[in-house]
Amino acid sequence: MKVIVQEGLFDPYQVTRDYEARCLPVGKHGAVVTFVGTMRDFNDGHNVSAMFLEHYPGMTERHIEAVCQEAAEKWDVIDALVLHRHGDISVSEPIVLVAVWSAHRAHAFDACRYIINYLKERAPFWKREATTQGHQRWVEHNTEDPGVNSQGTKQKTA
Amino acid sequence: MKVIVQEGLFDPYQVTRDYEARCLPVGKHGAVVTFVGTMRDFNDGHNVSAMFLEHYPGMTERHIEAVCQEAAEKWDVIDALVLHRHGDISVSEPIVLVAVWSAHRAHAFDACRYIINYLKERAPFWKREATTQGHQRWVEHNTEDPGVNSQGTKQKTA
Amino acid sequence: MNITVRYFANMRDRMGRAEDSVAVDGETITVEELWGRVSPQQTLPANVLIAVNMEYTDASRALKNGDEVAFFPPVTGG
Amino acid sequence: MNITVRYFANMRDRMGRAEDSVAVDGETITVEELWGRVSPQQTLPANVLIAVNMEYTDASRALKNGDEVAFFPPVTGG
Repeated sequence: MKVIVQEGLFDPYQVTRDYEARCLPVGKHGAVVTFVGTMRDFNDGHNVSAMFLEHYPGMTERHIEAVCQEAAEKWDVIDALVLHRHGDISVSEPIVLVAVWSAHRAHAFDACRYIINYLKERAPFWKREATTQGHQRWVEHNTEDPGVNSQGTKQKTA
Repeated sequence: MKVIVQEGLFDPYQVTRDYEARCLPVGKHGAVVTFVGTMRDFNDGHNVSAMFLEHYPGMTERHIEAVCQEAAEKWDVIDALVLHRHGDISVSEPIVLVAVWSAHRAHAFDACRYIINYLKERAPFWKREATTQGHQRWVEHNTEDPGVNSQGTKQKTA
Repeated sequence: MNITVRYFANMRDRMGRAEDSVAVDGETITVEELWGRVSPQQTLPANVLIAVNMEYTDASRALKNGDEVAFFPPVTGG
Repeated sequence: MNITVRYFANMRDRMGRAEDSVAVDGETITVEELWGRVSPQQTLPANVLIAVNMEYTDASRALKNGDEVAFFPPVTGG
């Protein structure tokens, strides 16, 4: 398992492919689930043009690693990779990648979702958005994922 | 939304990246969830060396498209891409890619999981495995995904 | 009327062919009766899936001229 | 004993500084008492998160020499 917190743009799909080629045993996983969080041009009713993401070096990595470890204890995880940016981020750029390899798809889905949910809850990052009106504001709270399948709840914001 | 059923190897991560660059509006999605199913070297207690995947041209595409459509009606899906191979497949090669773009991660996770679960249930594909002992056998049933978060159920096969 | 019948996976192996073209004299025929024409020796296996014109259906379905009927085992894709 | 205090995001803006180094004469001090030293004008805001040596904790936590205490708002990563 690997956790990377870095400044600067990355390609989540190339990172996933390269990590799999370098680190995963051949023929053991049957399922890979990736989550990529990207920067939208709107949030909480504001039009957003750019973002700065602050973190707490050391504590951030430690808490992401703890969340990955918890996921690996709950489900059959062969490997997991988390890459999270800090610093300046532009619209449409990736912010975070979570990739989970497992023998079974249910475990890969559950573990990937657990990692991103608890990373968002516990890893110390703070977003400061620049709106298109030229204002800067600290984002006060993240949107939530109920963490369960929300079939038929298209109206639910999550 | 796009559904491709093709013979021959593909790179699911490059396909996802290229599709996003070509087809997705900039800055509208905040979440991308991908599922990649790959060929393991074991299944149902057999060591497997290679596989042939038969399909029903026309019917297969139609039913994958219907599943994607259902997912888009249940959740906020900006776009979805499914690529499924047929023909000869070697160990560790990708078999299927499901990628879902949404504004919200809960919707992307739910829709991606729905598509792969119902694709496996309804899209006409049949696996014939070649075991390392030189036998060929039609796979009789797929493993199942209970379709719900199975937190704390590490022993459960899914 | 004419019905095209297709077999996939182990159903093709079992039938020894991939396809039949069946000419029916009468007015109507169900999928189950069609099966009796293409496989007189054996009743329709319980777990076989049936599609007519690429949509899932069951053995009681009445067929019309030009229909494409497919018999195949449970699917195992993905 | 010496305590390092760090502020992040809007807590750094509010304090007007990123870090304090606090020398404590007495035997023990809690996080809440430490806050009273670095911010005499204002009680600890209710939604502020506290970490000691990079682990989450609460205001009643007793500190020891060399501890690093951080005050920051709810996290918004991912």
